[in-house]
Amino acid sequence: MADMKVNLCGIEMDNPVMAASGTFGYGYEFAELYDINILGSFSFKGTTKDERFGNPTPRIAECTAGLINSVGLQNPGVDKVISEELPRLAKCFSKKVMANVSGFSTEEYVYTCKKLDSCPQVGWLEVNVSCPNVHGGGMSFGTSPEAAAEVTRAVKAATTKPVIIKLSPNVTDIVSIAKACEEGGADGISLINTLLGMRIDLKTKRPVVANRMGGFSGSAIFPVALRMVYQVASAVKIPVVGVGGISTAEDVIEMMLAGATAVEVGAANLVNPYACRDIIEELPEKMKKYNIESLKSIIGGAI
Amino acid sequence: MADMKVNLCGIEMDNPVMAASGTFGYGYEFAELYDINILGSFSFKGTTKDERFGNPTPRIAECTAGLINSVGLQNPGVDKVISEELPRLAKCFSKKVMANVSGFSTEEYVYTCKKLDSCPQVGWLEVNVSCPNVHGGGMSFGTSPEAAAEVTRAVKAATTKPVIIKLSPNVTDIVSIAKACEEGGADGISLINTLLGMRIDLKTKRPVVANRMGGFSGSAIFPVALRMVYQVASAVKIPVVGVGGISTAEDVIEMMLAGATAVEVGAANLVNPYACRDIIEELPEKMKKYNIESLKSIIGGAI
Amino acid sequence: MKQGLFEIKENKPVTENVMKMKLEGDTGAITAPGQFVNIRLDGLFLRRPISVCDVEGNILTILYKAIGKGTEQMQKMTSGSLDILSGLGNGYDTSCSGENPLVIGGGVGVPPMYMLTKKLIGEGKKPRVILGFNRSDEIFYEKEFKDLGAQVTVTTVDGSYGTKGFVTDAMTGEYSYFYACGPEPMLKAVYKTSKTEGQLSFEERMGCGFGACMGCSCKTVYGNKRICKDGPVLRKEEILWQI
Amino acid sequence: MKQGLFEIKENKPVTENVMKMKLEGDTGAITAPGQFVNIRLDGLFLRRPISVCDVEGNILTILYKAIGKGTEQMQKMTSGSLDILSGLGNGYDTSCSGENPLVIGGGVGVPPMYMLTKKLIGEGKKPRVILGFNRSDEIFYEKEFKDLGAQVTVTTVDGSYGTKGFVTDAMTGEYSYFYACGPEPMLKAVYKTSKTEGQLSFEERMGCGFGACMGCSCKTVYGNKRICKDGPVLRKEEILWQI
Ligand SMILES: Cc1cc2nc3c(=O)[nH]c(=O)nc-3n(C[C@H](O)[C@H](O)[C@H](O)COP(=O)(O)OP(=O)(O)OC[C@H]3O[C@@H](n4cnc5c(N)ncnc54)[C@H](O)[C@@H]3O)c2cc1C
Ligand SMILES: Cc1cc2nc3c(=O)[nH]c(=O)nc-3n(C[C@H](O)[C@H](O)[C@H](O)COP(=O)(O)OP(=O)(O)OC[C@H]3O[C@@H](n4cnc5c(N)ncnc54)[C@H](O)[C@@H]3O)c2cc1C
Ligand SMILES: Cc1cc2nc3c(=O)[nH]c(=O)nc-3n(C[C@H](O)[C@H](O)[C@H](O)COP(=O)(O)O)c2cc1C
Ligand SMILES: Cc1cc2nc3c(=O)[nH]c(=O)nc-3n(C[C@H](O)[C@H](O)[C@H](O)COP(=O)(O)O)c2cc1C
Ligand code: FES
Ligand code: FES
Repeated sequence: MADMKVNLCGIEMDNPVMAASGTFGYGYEFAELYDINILGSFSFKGTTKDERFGNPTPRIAECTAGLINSVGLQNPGVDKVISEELPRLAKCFSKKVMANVSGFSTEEYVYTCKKLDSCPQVGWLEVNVSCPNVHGGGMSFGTSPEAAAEVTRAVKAATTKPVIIKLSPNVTDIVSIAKACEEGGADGISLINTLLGMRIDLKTKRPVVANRMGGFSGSAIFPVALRMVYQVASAVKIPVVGVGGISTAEDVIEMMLAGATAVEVGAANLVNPYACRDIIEELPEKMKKYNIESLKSIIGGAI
Repeated sequence: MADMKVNLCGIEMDNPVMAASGTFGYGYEFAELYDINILGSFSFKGTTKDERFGNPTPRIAECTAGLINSVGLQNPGVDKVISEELPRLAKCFSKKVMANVSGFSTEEYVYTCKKLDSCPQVGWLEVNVSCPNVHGGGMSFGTSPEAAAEVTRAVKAATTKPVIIKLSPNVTDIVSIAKACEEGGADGISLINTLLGMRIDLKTKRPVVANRMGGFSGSAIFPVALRMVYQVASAVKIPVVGVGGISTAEDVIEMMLAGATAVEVGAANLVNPYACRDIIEELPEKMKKYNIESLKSIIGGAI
Repeated sequence: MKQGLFEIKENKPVTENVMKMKLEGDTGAITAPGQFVNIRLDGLFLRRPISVCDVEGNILTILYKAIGKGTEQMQKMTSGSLDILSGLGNGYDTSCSGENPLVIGGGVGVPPMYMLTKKLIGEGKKPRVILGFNRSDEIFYEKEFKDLGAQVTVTTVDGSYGTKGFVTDAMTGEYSYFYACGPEPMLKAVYKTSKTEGQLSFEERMGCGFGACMGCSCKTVYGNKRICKDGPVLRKEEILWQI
Repeated sequence: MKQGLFEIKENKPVTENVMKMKLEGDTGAITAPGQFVNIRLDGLFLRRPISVCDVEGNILTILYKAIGKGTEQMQKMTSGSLDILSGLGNGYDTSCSGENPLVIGGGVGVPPMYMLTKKLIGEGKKPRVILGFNRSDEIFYEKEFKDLGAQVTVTTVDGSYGTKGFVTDAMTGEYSYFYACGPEPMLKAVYKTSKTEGQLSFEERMGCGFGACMGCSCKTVYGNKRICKDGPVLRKEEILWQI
């Protein structure tokens, strides 16, 4: 029997397949289609201290093998997430969920993480450091090792659950940032968030998304994500969650060989709402094809 | 009549379509198939001071909508390029060609550029600053504004032809690097070179390319290239050459709207050897479709 | 919402650029007029949202205008099957229509009004239908609406057929309620001209089409809504115009 | 080199995983045995290089093993046409073969040896052919080579058919020259065992297949060569083994 179990920061998972933040809402839409308890887990929509509408529309642009989104972290704010979304989620998902957190200052990150830390449903805190740092000149927290480490330390000091820092790929040196997070006490690293991309509408001759640029993801970015997972997994001792362009069971295996302990499936959910289910169902067959008895055993196998 | 003429750093071009360095050799293979004088121009294979075999094979990995190459700047060295390749090229190409130059130290860049500067066939020097800086700790010249500016200044001081600096996309802040080059005296900026990517072979469980990682290019990277062209064209006054994922006439128009004065077609040539010809032939029809009378007039139109 | 394969049974032009496609498959998830389907196409990453024009048993009819990569690809299809997510969106609520609702469709906003009109008539109501086009050669489905037994007014901007002007120029007389679908400027004009409550259907670029990505959000009086899941139909009273 | 559409005329298994495909198109660019074609497939970025097995008029025959995405896609095709770059590579030079050349093919290295053998026989030479496989159920084209009039020895690693062992175990007797194609370990063994000059055909992952990208380079006694353009056939004397 194919052994798909993995352990992410102390939490046992039936399989390494999670849905990525922002592409799975709070799970309800998918729960209408299949029992989402088959997932290893999922990371819910990026949560901030206050409610956010996000960016103006249009927010979506199509690309070859991917899409650009400029949703801009629309969410009801942490209080409503805890009072409304999590109880509703409890009805269709009985496993630990990953709480994805964003903020525009270290204090905001701490505030939101602290609140979510007290929710028994939450297994991991996934801290997305791709947001612009309003107190730090607008560059994102995730583009400097110092800023990323600072957020990590602050969140770790205020919480008890495993803290996974989610990194932006739009940097010169991903390894130095990941290492800074590790030194700051991170329990894991997840990567990658979206690549900054853009499309222009030839008819209107204007950018397709209202915000001009946005986050590019989907199968097109897989080689970049895989490379960064490989680089980071080679350099840190904490587990790495591989994200970016995954849409098949073979992609999952490739990511794990590159060093991922678990993976997240993003854009693929949007075009094939059964993507995660299909991948999980296909995994045993592909494991057999490539002579893999246990997924745990292949983590970092290509390093 | 569709007016496709553009002027790149003082040189008139019949159309903005060039072939990108490393994907067109010295043009001969394509000249067997069609008259390559229909091109605006092309950038020949990256040239270094000394002959290079490049990296071990396998050097190629397939990706969704693209490929990874780790050729590693194989070339016969600048002297042979001048004594053998350029005379042979003269027989099938009568326009100015773009000389793509690489180096591992500022002195090497200067040495090679100086030699090519004396060739009447060469119209522009395209200085690829993606190579690791052996004297500067191994990070590529193109990842720091200072190193990029230094190479620019040194090459400019030693040459007379327009110098176009070709930037790597694997950086946090492409604009600061482009601006540093502009301040260093660059006559133009071309971007992007390949994204650093990787693939792993599920059968062998090892990286597909011998060098483990390589340069990822092809249609998959178009949104990243377009974004960087837009950002740089918005920030500098010198012309920008748009490269990355272009495979259709519509891609050319989109790149020009983002701010490109001319474009380079790379990976597309490898899978469709007629790619550049097809694009040039298709341009007038697409210009008509999108109500464009002159390509010159749309440069930066979406900014 | 359901995902399934639908077989192409027919794909014919109704004007130069507008095609009518009949598809056979499991239509069980389609519960209201004004809902849409989301169609996966070869080589294109995102699905294409198209309104349900009609459902009869397991036959789904859609009408679409070929305007870009996806719809042009569809235009060329003669057979085969399509991967479709069906039963998306809220659709129109006919319970509040009153006796004499006004049904207004403009351009590619016409298709969903067909199934709506059919339903209203089925419920014993007497809808008046206004169909707006630019020119006479762009008109489609006038006969089909008439065959349902509806009173139909066609408007053309250039006056080449029917009433000259916009759909709003035909919004005369008494009506109990209104339903509208069409380009945003039309919807805004209808909103302003209308003398009753009503429902309007909106378009937005979509990532998923079923509520997962927040790609299609809009602000309303009742908070943020997703056009794809909480819409595409909004009630007049809740609309906050962005521009 | 020529680019063109070739129509699939036949696509049949010759063993469990090896298929024979006949294609109709402009074969004019194919000038020597040992050349290859590069096939574009839907949804795959890179073309797939496959050796020419035979050319008769405008019919091109290839034999390929289904081992991955591209070849598995080809395996399923029953009709339609393929975008093919033909006439790639240098091919074997038969002018130096002498009277009794040895022709050695292993596994999917067998196909190009068919056209080579045909040419040698056409030139009045008496080639002896060694075809190497792992097991009896992997053998293909033995009869076809015999039908050309060649003397054929089949080797199987497990001894389930023909001579037990590797192709090198059958490289006995006198021969004037040798030609080989097969997996790299086989080529190396043939190189070491051979008592004459010869030509060997290599494989490498390719970007373009026609000399433009330097993706497939190797070092030789005569400098750097591109497997796709200056090869795939190299002469024994120039080979520098990498491993
Ligand atoms: C709820 C809804 C119902 C619709 N119903 C119909 C209908 O019944 N008949 C019809 O002809 N059209 C309808 N449309 C518009 C239709 O979705 C677009 O014309 C179609 O997506 C264009 O795709 P394309 O590939 O041809 O164009 P491209 O311009 O190549 O598409 C590029 C991207 O933009 C998106 N896009 C382009 N135009 C629109 C648009 N107007 N609305 C949303 N996304 C767009 C595409 O989906 C795709 O993601 C509807 C749109 C929505 C949101
Ligand atoms: C000059 C030449 C002639 C060949 N002739 C034949 C032939 O006659 N019959 C036959 O069955 N096979 C032949 N091969 C091998 C054949 O090219 C590969 O089996 C095929 O490309 C595999 O593609 P895939 O998509 O099925 O496999 P995948 O593993 O999915 O392919 C992934 C990538 O790796 C490349 N690749 C995989 N294996 C090889 C290989 N062995 N050599 C080069 N590239 C490879 C593919 O082209 C593709 O780019 C030849 C190879 C070369 C270089
Ligand atoms: C519509 C959309 C919304 C997203 N929202 C978030 C978010 O709120 N927080 C976050 O950390 N990542 C967010 N992401 C990034 C994804 O979680 C993921 O890192 C990225 O899309 C790469 O994976 P993919 O290629 O599988 O999509 C979002 C992505 C998409 C497409
Ligand atoms: C096989 C190959 C070799 C390349 N060699 C060079 C090179 O020598 N010098 C250089 O500046 N860029 C080189 N590039 C980068 C291309 O010129 C181009 O910048 C990049 O591939 C992005 O364009 P594309 O997506 O159209 O391929 C090479 C790219 C490929 C695919
Ligand atoms: S399109 Fe994804 S939520 Fe509406
Ligand atoms: S594969 Fe491109 S040069 Fe050989």
